[in-house]
Amino acid sequence: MRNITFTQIIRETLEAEMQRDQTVLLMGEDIGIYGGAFGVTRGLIEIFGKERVRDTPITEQAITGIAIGAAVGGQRPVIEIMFMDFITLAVDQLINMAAKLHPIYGQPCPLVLRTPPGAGRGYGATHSQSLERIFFGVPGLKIVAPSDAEDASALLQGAIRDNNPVIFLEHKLLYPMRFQVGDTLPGPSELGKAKIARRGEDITIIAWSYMTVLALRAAEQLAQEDIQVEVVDLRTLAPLDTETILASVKATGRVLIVEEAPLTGGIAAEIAARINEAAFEYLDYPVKRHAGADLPVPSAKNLESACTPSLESITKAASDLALAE
Amino acid sequence: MRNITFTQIIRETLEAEMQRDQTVLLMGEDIGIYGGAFGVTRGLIEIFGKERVRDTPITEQAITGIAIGAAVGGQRPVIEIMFMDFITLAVDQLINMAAKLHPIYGQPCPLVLRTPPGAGRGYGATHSQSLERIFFGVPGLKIVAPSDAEDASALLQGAIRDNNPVIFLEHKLLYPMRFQVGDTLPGPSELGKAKIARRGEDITIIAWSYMTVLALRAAEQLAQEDIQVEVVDLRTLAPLDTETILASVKATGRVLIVEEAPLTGGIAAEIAARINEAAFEYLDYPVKRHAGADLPVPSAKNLESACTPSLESITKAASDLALAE
Amino acid sequence: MLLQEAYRRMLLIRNFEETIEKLFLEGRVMGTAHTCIGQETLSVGVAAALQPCDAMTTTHRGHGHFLARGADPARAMAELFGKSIGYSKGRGGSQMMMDSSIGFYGANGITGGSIPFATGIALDAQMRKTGRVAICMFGDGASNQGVFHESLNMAALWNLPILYVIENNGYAMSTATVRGLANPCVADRAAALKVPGIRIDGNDFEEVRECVRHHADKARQGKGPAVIECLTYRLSGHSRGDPRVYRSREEEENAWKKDPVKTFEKTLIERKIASESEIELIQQQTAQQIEEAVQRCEQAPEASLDEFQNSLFSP
Amino acid sequence: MLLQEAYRRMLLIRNFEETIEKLFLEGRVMGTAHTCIGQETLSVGVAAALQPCDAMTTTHRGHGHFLARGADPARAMAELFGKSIGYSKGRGGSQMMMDSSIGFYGANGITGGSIPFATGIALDAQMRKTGRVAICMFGDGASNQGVFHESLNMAALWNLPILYVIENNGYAMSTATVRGLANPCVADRAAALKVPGIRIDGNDFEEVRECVRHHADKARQGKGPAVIECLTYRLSGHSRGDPRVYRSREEEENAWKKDPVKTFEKTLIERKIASESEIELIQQQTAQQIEEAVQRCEQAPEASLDEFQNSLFSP
Ligand SMILES: Cc1ncc(C[n+]2csc(CCOP(=O)(O)OP(=O)(O)O)c2C)c(N)n1
Ligand SMILES: Cc1ncc(C[n+]2csc(CCOP(=O)(O)OP(=O)(O)O)c2C)c(N)n1
Ligand SMILES: [Mg+2]
Ligand SMILES: [Mg+2]
Repeated sequence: MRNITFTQIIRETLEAEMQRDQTVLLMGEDIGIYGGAFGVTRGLIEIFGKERVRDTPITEQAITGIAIGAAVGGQRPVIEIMFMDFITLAVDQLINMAAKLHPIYGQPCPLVLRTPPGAGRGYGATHSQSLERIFFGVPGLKIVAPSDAEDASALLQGAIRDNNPVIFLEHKLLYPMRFQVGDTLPGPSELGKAKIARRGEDITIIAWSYMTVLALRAAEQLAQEDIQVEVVDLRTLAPLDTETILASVKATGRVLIVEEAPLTGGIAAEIAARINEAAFEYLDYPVKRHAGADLPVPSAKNLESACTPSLESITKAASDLALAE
Repeated sequence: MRNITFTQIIRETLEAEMQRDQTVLLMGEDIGIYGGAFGVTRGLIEIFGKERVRDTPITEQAITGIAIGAAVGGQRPVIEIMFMDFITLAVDQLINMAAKLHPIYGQPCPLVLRTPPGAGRGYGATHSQSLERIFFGVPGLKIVAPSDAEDASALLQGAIRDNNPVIFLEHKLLYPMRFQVGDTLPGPSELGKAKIARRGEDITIIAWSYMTVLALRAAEQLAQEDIQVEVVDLRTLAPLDTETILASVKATGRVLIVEEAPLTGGIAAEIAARINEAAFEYLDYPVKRHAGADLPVPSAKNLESACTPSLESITKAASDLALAE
Repeated sequence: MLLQEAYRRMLLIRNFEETIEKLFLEGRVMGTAHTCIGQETLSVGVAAALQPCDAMTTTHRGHGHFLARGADPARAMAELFGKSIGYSKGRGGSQMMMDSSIGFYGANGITGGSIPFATGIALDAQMRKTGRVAICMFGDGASNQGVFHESLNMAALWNLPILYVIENNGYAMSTATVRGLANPCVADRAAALKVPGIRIDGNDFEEVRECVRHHADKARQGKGPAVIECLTYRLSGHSRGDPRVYRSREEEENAWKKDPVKTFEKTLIERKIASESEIELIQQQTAQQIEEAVQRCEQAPEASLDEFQNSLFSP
Repeated sequence: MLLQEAYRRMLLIRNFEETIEKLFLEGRVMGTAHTCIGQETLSVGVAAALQPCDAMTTTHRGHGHFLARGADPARAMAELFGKSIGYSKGRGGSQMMMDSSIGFYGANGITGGSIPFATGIALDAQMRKTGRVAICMFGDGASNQGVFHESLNMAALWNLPILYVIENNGYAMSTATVRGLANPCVADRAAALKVPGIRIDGNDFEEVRECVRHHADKARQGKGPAVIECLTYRLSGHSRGDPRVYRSREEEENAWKKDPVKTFEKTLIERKIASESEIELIQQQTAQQIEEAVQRCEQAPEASLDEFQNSLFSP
């Protein structure tokens, strides 16, 4: 076992995949000598050269479109969009091109787009958004959002080997976090499977990405108050693993869905709707969503904390729900 | 009273607003002499000249960004994005700029973006999408989606006079439809109010835009089978009029939400979630969503119909729900 | 490509497009289509310059390019009929078909959408050293989309084997080139990025073929991208139902007098490459080919919903 | 603007930026910031050329432009402290502030995001005949975003009163201009659209001022847009915590030797526009002004959640 950061395992995974497969190609702004804004690709240009670790101009739309073309041509590009907020510039290429290639044109498109969502660093409204909802439900796109290092590695391998466009979320608060991992990297995981990150019978918390980290901490706190929380870590948002969700909800009868982004129109709404459709009679209590405020992410620390789910707010929401009559 | 098309009333409303307010400015591709791809602005360039009815190059991102700047400068721009599918190119400007202007910078941004969503004409996967979900829940954006001519006029006036960015949906199947309207245009409507388009006690159908048209027709058919359907026409998606929704649902206890776009991650999910959160105990039966297939919109007629809610499929879904034990 | 064969393809395209316009009028096909009448020699001129391995992308107005590269007209037309034999199994329609086996990487309904895509194909060609050149066809209107400049910059920085071939046909829908482009010479934009920019007569088959061949060869040798602006004229309306209020009938008539397919035909006869009777035979053959294509489309089974539902993701 | 006043503003900016870097190191402010050390004379040169009614937009690196236009340093700095007195009431941070009352239409965290925005402000100016010129400041890196070309094309077509002023500071984050731009001369891009494109020494205050004034006057007279590329150098790192591995310390030292603020100071003394003691006085005054700004920030109330929650929509 070793103790390494999320950043480190992503980097090792990229390196291993690039060693394994000559067609894995990295592209993005300042990913070469700078190593990426969050340092994830640091050192890779020295190993693989500037052809396979391509610094690009600041052109999110073209980066994405070029990667799609390269994927159809025969590469397995892994691109980095420096902050998820900038993916807004690539929406056309992702929705109108990447997502249509297989179902309409019959063309595989093995593309991975890595990008960090999330607030918590005071970066302000255009560097802190969690915009996975834009792509959630777009037929033809997959979305992966791991919350720990082993999963991140296995799923990144799975994403790179998948023949479909995958948006791979690396929450910026995960990067510096340390995790216990095996001495060698795990094997690739198939996309689309949630996992029970913690067992419990009183209430289910459903979360993904950094919110799972907070949910697990909340569960620990609540265990001391004798509330046993089951935490479902979605890991993949699209396709969504409804089966695992329903099994947990049917067992506990109470469910809290945690989402960092604003409440309205979030992914939590879809999860809630599916639970209500398929497990209505198992529910002791209406499904609860705990999400960000319906406001842009502000930069001031006090505002930012107030507008985003926190350990305290999740713990309280879960406890309220567990104890509700 | 007179009988005119949806296209006609939009055109008259634009003309009236431009007469009333010198700062109302139209911009878009081929909106001048061509009159827009759907003919909505036909004739306006002759009345107002090419300064106020501006043909633009094919540059959705810049059109939107320029309109945002003009709005902050002092105009009230109304831009046309020829098909809603092309709004994907303007996502950055709408989400990262328009939506942030008031809450972060404190600047009003009186912008209206008119665009036609919707399938039904065999135009294929990049000319048929209903992409309002991309903007639904983005704090700072309003979304209007009328289903009849009077509302369209009143809401378009409301949108133009609103000091916030508004996405105004004109479903392409509505354009040629005829409606009974008053001899003069209605006054402006405030955004954010749903309406009960038809009263009924057995079941509530919630819909917007063209789906309301189908819902009303379904309700008529079901009335003959003695199923009394209440139809809530949302008209405005953001802000969402939860109050009107809940009042209707509490009265009928059964609710079907109809959405043209793919089921997963749709606006119907949010509506369902809100109903479950606030009216759980009033429900006789789990909330039902009836939506498009989780597939891109195909062009072949048979596929397209099978993938989109139709009069038949809505009638059946409503009837099943009304009769369910 | 022999000149007779080139002529056959031009005629095939012309016939295909006219047939489609008729089918729309008769209500026998659905959706929309953008025909390339007047631009056929350009399509064939480009195709004639390419190697089989080369990759071409196109736009909403792509039938001509596809047929020029050797597409089966029945399978292309079947997309308009929404039939299962279509290149996209009836799912795509006129604007969304692809056949990578003949180096045709697709039509695209988003104006400008295929520009970075083609650039990516060129990137793959460079990485895998396949000797392939990517040919990215698009219009004067599309050249205004910012993604053209983004892509061209990267192609130039990285020396990618790609040609951006602009069909400047005078209009983007109703917008005359001079009203859409501050500088109506698209080739000038290349200079801004130190890329060769060439402007040629797009209706001259041989000029197009030679120019494309020359620059494709250079690109193949690792000398990077070029922008080739081909001047042409769209004789048809923008799409079905276009009332063409933005230009005069007189202008159109004058353009018809210079119909490039007719001009090419005359050249063949003058140069004695084909006799009048050979020309006539080709005309009959293509007419029959198109007629058979229509029949095949009508007899073909409808698009399959089942198959479509199972096709969302690639295995 | 008198030259002494220009110097005062340059110093104010330098001081502001250095103070912010210190505050970050000390952990007293949060988030991020991009300082413009080395580009101060450029900011002030542009501002000195403008009329009060003119509108300026900027980027992530905008403190200098804002202060040059007369912003209150305490209110600008308060955005970094997240305090209620900030220009965005603490909600925006370094990259999101605006004060239209002094013609400053905002910093913007999206590289290139303000380019169409500024163009729209120019469109409004033209429509309402306000005599205003829009000045759109951005970097060499941002010039690669396609929206620049889209916007420039429209500005040119419509003859809008706007200047695109590019601060070519040699780098976009870690990417040297020659690695990001196929043609590292941004001004050349203007020619592609038949817009005047001028390249000047951005560190020469008077050259900047004269050039901007000249083209602003032309724009004001209805003669349309221009692109002005100002060559400069970012002496600071890209943002806090930038290890600057992409350039040598030697390169930086050489650049510091040509520090434009120091150069300007020397010129003032040489030309006897200010004496050494006057310079010293200005230095003291600006240092004190910044110190007071920090104090005001620290004493100011926190950003108000209540107010923020009620501010989503404009009434
Ligand atoms: C992003 C986008 N914007 C607008 C359109 C609508 N549209 C389709 S073709 C066209 C004109 C294209 O002009 P040009 O590039 O010159 O090609 P041409 O039609 O002349 O072949 C327009 C505006 C579209 N399909 N996609
Ligand atoms: C759309 C977008 N892409 C990337 C970034 C990250 N980023 C911020 S500044 C910057 C470099 C900008 O370079 P340049 O335009 O030359 O301005 P400079 O920093 O040199 O002042 C980058 C890549 C961003 N903020 N927005
Ligand atoms: Mg054209
Ligand atoms: Mg720079």
